[in-house]
Amino acid sequence: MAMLTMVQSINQALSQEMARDNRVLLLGEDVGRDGGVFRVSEGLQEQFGAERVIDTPLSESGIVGAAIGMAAYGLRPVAEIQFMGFIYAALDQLYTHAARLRTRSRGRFTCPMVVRTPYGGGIKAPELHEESSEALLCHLPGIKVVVPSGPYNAKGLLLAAIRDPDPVIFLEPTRLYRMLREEVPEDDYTVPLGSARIVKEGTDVTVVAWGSMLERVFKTETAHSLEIIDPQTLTPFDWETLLISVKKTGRLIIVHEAPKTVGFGAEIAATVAEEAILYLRAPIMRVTAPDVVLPLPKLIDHYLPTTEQIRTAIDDIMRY
Amino acid sequence: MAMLTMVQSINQALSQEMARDNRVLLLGEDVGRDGGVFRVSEGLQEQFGAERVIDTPLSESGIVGAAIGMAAYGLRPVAEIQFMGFIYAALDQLYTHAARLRTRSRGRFTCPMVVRTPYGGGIKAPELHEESSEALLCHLPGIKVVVPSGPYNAKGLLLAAIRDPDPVIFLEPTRLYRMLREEVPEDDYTVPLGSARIVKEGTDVTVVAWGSMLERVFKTETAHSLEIIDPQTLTPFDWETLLISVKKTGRLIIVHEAPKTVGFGAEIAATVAEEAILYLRAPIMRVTAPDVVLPLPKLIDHYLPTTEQIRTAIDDIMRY
Amino acid sequence: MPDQICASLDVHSLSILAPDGTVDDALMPPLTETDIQRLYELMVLTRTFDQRAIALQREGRLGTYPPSLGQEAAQVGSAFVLQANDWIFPSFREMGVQLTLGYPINQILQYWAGDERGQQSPPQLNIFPVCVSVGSHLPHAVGTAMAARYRQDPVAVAAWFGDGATSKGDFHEAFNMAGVFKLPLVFICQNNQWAISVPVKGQTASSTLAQKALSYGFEGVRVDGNDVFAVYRATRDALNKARTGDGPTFIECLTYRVADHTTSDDAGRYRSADEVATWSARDPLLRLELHMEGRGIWSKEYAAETLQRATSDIDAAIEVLETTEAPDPDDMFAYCLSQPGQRQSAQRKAV
Amino acid sequence: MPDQICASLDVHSLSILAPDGTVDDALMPPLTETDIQRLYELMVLTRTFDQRAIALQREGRLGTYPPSLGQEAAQVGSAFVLQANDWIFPSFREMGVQLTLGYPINQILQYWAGDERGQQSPPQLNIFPVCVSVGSHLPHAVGTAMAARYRQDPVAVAAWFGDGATSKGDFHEAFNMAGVFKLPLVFICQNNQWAISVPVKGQTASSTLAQKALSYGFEGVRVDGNDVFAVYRATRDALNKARTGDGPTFIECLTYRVADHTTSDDAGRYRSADEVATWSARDPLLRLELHMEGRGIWSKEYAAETLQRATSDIDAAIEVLETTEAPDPDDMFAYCLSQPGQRQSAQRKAV
Ligand SMILES: Cc1ncc(C[n+]2csc(CCOP(=O)(O)OP(=O)(O)O)c2C)c(N)n1
Ligand SMILES: Cc1ncc(C[n+]2csc(CCOP(=O)(O)OP(=O)(O)O)c2C)c(N)n1
Ligand SMILES: [Mg+2]
Ligand SMILES: [Mg+2]
Repeated sequence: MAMLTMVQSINQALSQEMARDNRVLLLGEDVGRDGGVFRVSEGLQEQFGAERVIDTPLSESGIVGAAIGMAAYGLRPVAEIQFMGFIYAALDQLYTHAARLRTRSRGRFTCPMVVRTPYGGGIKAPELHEESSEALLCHLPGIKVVVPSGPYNAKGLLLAAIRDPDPVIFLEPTRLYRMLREEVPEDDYTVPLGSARIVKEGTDVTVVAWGSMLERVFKTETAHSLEIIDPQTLTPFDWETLLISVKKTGRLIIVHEAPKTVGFGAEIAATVAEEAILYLRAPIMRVTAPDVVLPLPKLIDHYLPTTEQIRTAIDDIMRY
Repeated sequence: MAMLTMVQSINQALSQEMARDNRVLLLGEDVGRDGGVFRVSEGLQEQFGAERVIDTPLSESGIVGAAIGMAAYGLRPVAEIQFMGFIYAALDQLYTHAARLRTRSRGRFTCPMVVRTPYGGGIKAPELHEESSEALLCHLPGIKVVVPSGPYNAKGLLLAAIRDPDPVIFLEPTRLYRMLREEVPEDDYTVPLGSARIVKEGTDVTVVAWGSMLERVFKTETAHSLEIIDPQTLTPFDWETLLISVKKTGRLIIVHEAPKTVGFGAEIAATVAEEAILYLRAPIMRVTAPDVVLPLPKLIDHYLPTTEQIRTAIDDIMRY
Repeated sequence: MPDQICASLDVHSLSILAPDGTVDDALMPPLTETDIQRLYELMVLTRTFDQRAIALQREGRLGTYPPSLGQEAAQVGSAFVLQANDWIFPSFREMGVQLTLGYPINQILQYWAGDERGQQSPPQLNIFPVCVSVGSHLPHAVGTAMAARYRQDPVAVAAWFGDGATSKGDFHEAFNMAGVFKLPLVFICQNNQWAISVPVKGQTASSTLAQKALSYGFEGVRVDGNDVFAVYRATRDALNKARTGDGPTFIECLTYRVADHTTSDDAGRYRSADEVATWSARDPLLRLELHMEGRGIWSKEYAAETLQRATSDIDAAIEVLETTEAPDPDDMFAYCLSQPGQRQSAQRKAV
Repeated sequence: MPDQICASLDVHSLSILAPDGTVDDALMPPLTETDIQRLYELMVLTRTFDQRAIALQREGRLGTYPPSLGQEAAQVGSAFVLQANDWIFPSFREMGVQLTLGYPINQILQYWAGDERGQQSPPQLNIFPVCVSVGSHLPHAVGTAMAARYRQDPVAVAAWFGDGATSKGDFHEAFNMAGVFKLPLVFICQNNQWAISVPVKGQTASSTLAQKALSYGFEGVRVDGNDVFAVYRATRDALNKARTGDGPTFIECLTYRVADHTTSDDAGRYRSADEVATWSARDPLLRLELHMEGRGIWSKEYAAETLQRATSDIDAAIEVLETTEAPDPDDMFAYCLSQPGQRQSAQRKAV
């Protein structure tokens, strides 16, 4: 099996799915001729033509809005927002329309589209290039939110997302794009949406982390036995897997790189505090960015959660 | 003292503050000649002129963006978004700019503006007229979010918001606009941002609710002793007041009309599960809308939290 | 260069049917008398529907409702040219468009009664849900046109919106993409001169809305929106262009919102009775009647019959509306996602 | 009506300085020789800065950097007319604008090194932070112009942006509001013909960008963006208009992005070397040198001196940059809100 980076595995997923299903097409800024600023769609315009790998004007709302129209018509558009920091202009289309089309038309029109976007910090890029605002996409019902954490699940989750009948936001952790290599089967496979993955079994503490924070949790050295969960999909969330784990370990730490307040970690903590509090031996801890504006590169390392902070949280929670 | 509705007390606050401070001006769709679709700015254009009570084109992003420019220049703009369901197109301006201007310019430019918008459900209006998406505004740092719950605090909070040096979103519970009357002093007074209000002291359960849900909590008949907290400001939140109360009662119910997942209730629950779990005698419960798209009027009563659901939660939590 | 004109751009305006009922023969499209009667009947249906809807709202049987009075020609005339397989993106005031295309009357009412089932377009029609968020449906029309072209389907796309919508960012992004991709798309603006209390002069400083198309490299035309033949002709030409791959067109129908913005509005607060009277006198229906009378295809009896038919169609629809069982709260879950997640499944049981 | 022209709209283009260095005397603005030398020196400074910034980036001392090579005339010529109390809204590639207005060189570098302190405009200037989110700063310019007018301050506002920005909704909403409120505002587009890999033809189907102003009821003009006199003249006229209450102007500077989009880009992937060579030959600096030489105000020595001065200014700035202490992580809290909330205060202690 080939050892691929995440850029390569996503590219492969797109290429294979386009070959398999002619309803799939790509649109976005610089996705065609240039192959995307991270080269995720490299070679696809040559392979499938400019009618299917579409360089659009610089119009985030228009891109997502057009994808909604395409999806309603019966295609399976995969739109790219060049960086997550530029998705804000498309939130109206996502909230007002993508999320509601099925409900509003009572199923007459649906919105099977994917919006891919590079996500997260740690690449020392200009402002708005390191956002992790997943929580904003998880609150309003009708959209699914997927965050891969490595080349293998990136391919399988993306194939599942494209085939899903609902709108899916696919957040690609930029820091991992070329950092990790994994064995990625050439074959067609999906990783189902809505299922978490227990990445490592353990007995002392359940640690939930997604995207590039999962890698950071793995890098954290500790003597304690961690049960590490990668949700893979934030909405719909796999509560069952999480609750079973927390009931077993009695301790929960959530790590995310977004600011703390109303981050997705809050939902995880709240759900556990509602449904499994009697099993807890310790407070639920969150290791997150502080509630400040994401800084430019010189300060970013003081903003993103560190292995040090994760270790401290583990040590703290084990004191209970 | 005059008994005023919330529409009247907000109108009075605007009028008095404009008379006091010539940096204050209003802008938005239909705020001038028409006095706002809810008549909140009635009479103000006559009083202060069309240069200060500005009817804008139908451009939510432009309205908020222009308010940012005015604020940076040194004015104190109060922008209106006609209904919260139309704020989504302005989120880019809020997230990318209003929230970050102070940080990005290291204090050289600031953004002392207020964005007012009718908020919440229960008025049997068309789609997008009953949204309660406060959580979306609480996650990204740099913005304050205020929710009045009656005519009295509406006036005092709005005056505080206009005088605040930071951007403030002011969410006006539409259902309460004319439902409640309270004594509202003609005088100038502020209700400070960032301070919760213990509306009713009690010993059994702490119930947190804001906006029009506070009214619903009050309407709920129960034999148990509730300590009812109205946060008034969601960000920055008055954690101290909440934690003291929860440590006293050992039980916490949060009521909000937004969907459950990553609603602001999640943050409250998570914080308590992190900082006061050892004081809890029961799971933290949330009474919220379900995680579905906000329905049209025929189904809205099945969507919004009811006194029945609140009572059930109280009964449930008292079983622990 | 040095100082020279690098672009010269003209905007045309079109009118065919004069207020006295006479037509410009050179421009009159080849409509049969049956066609003309059909146009008339649809305009009467639209107006009658409007009156009944307002009455129902007053009785508390509908929610807030946006009248279309005065815009019947601009709506019926433009929708009349479309085919069943075309894709239609209305804003919220285009009851005349829906009626022309045969959207079930009871469903239109059902929607305004606050029931999503009213938005479930029948399978033979591709009419998108009414879009309350002004202008935000225009990018969908763009995407649909891109999809139709990609599929090589012989489909055109038409989108309606108001003068207020021209101020929204999505209007711009959609128009621009339509131009870049030369899409089979017709944009139809109902310039009824008001966006709630904001007159079109407060909406934009451009002297026509039609000229906004020039920004995007395609044609814009202003038509007399109270002249059903001009609206018909402009839309027909635009659709022909769309169907033959010659790209999008922007049609500005200059008309007037004779009634209040909605049943919750009081237009007397912000505009003069004189202005309303002037425009009421330019009634599109009256003008068409004069024309038809001149041609001998209109009579008082025919008018009465037409009204009678409209009324009974609407009566029948109201009957259906009022005998339809209340929506099932479970539908909130059934239609949110293709399949509810773990959490929604639990919530679903609780409702 | 019936079928007639209801609007006739022209777009002008302007050029003064020919590639051979000669000027159109009728159009040449009354610049003193000192002015012209100052323009030249600022263009040299801009180009030298650009080269040094790229070199610093290669050495890892700056982050991603967007070169302005080829756009010096369009940037310096437009900024030259502004006054210290005017309000300036740059996009991210306008180093020439910042340098012309006297923004500290070390701060420009500091920003591209990833340090917010570089964005703290000195008190005597009103230069907004560089806006990376394309086009989203234009509404701020509108609001500022509204505020200045409300205050009756004799202030004009100028905003710069690229061809790509013209596709954004915020461009439209801002332009439209500027027209409606007839604001003292100049919009300056650097049409460098590329938005990363998308050529301007992929950005819009309109034949000029200038004509987009017609949608908003104000004037648009296209100038040769590699001709510093034309850019100067158009901006001067537009600012005069703004200052005398005659409303906004849109200036399209037709120029070319000679270098890669940023130091992370490889333009060779999407455009031909030929095209780049053609435009490199239209170098704005070369053209100005020829003109000045013809007038006897340029010599090799003067050029060398000018370059020397630019280099030493930049050297000094780099020195400041590199001896500036690292930013304090506490600044994240100090500048987020006027006062940290309860939660931030706790987090602040933890950093
Ligand atoms: C994005 C958005 N902002 C505000 C509103 C509130 N609103 C409803 S209709 C309307 C005016 C629309 O004017 P126009 O586009 O001319 O359509 P008309 O009502 O005249 O048919 C406004 C401001 C809305 N529905 N959507
Ligand atoms: C809203 C937004 N979308 C996407 C990007 C990514 N991006 C950065 S520059 C650029 C192209 C900008 O083109 P143009 O406006 O012509 O300016 P130029 O780079 O040519 O100076 C893009 C797409 C961005 N910064 N902002
Ligand atoms: Mg209108
Ligand atoms: Mg460009």
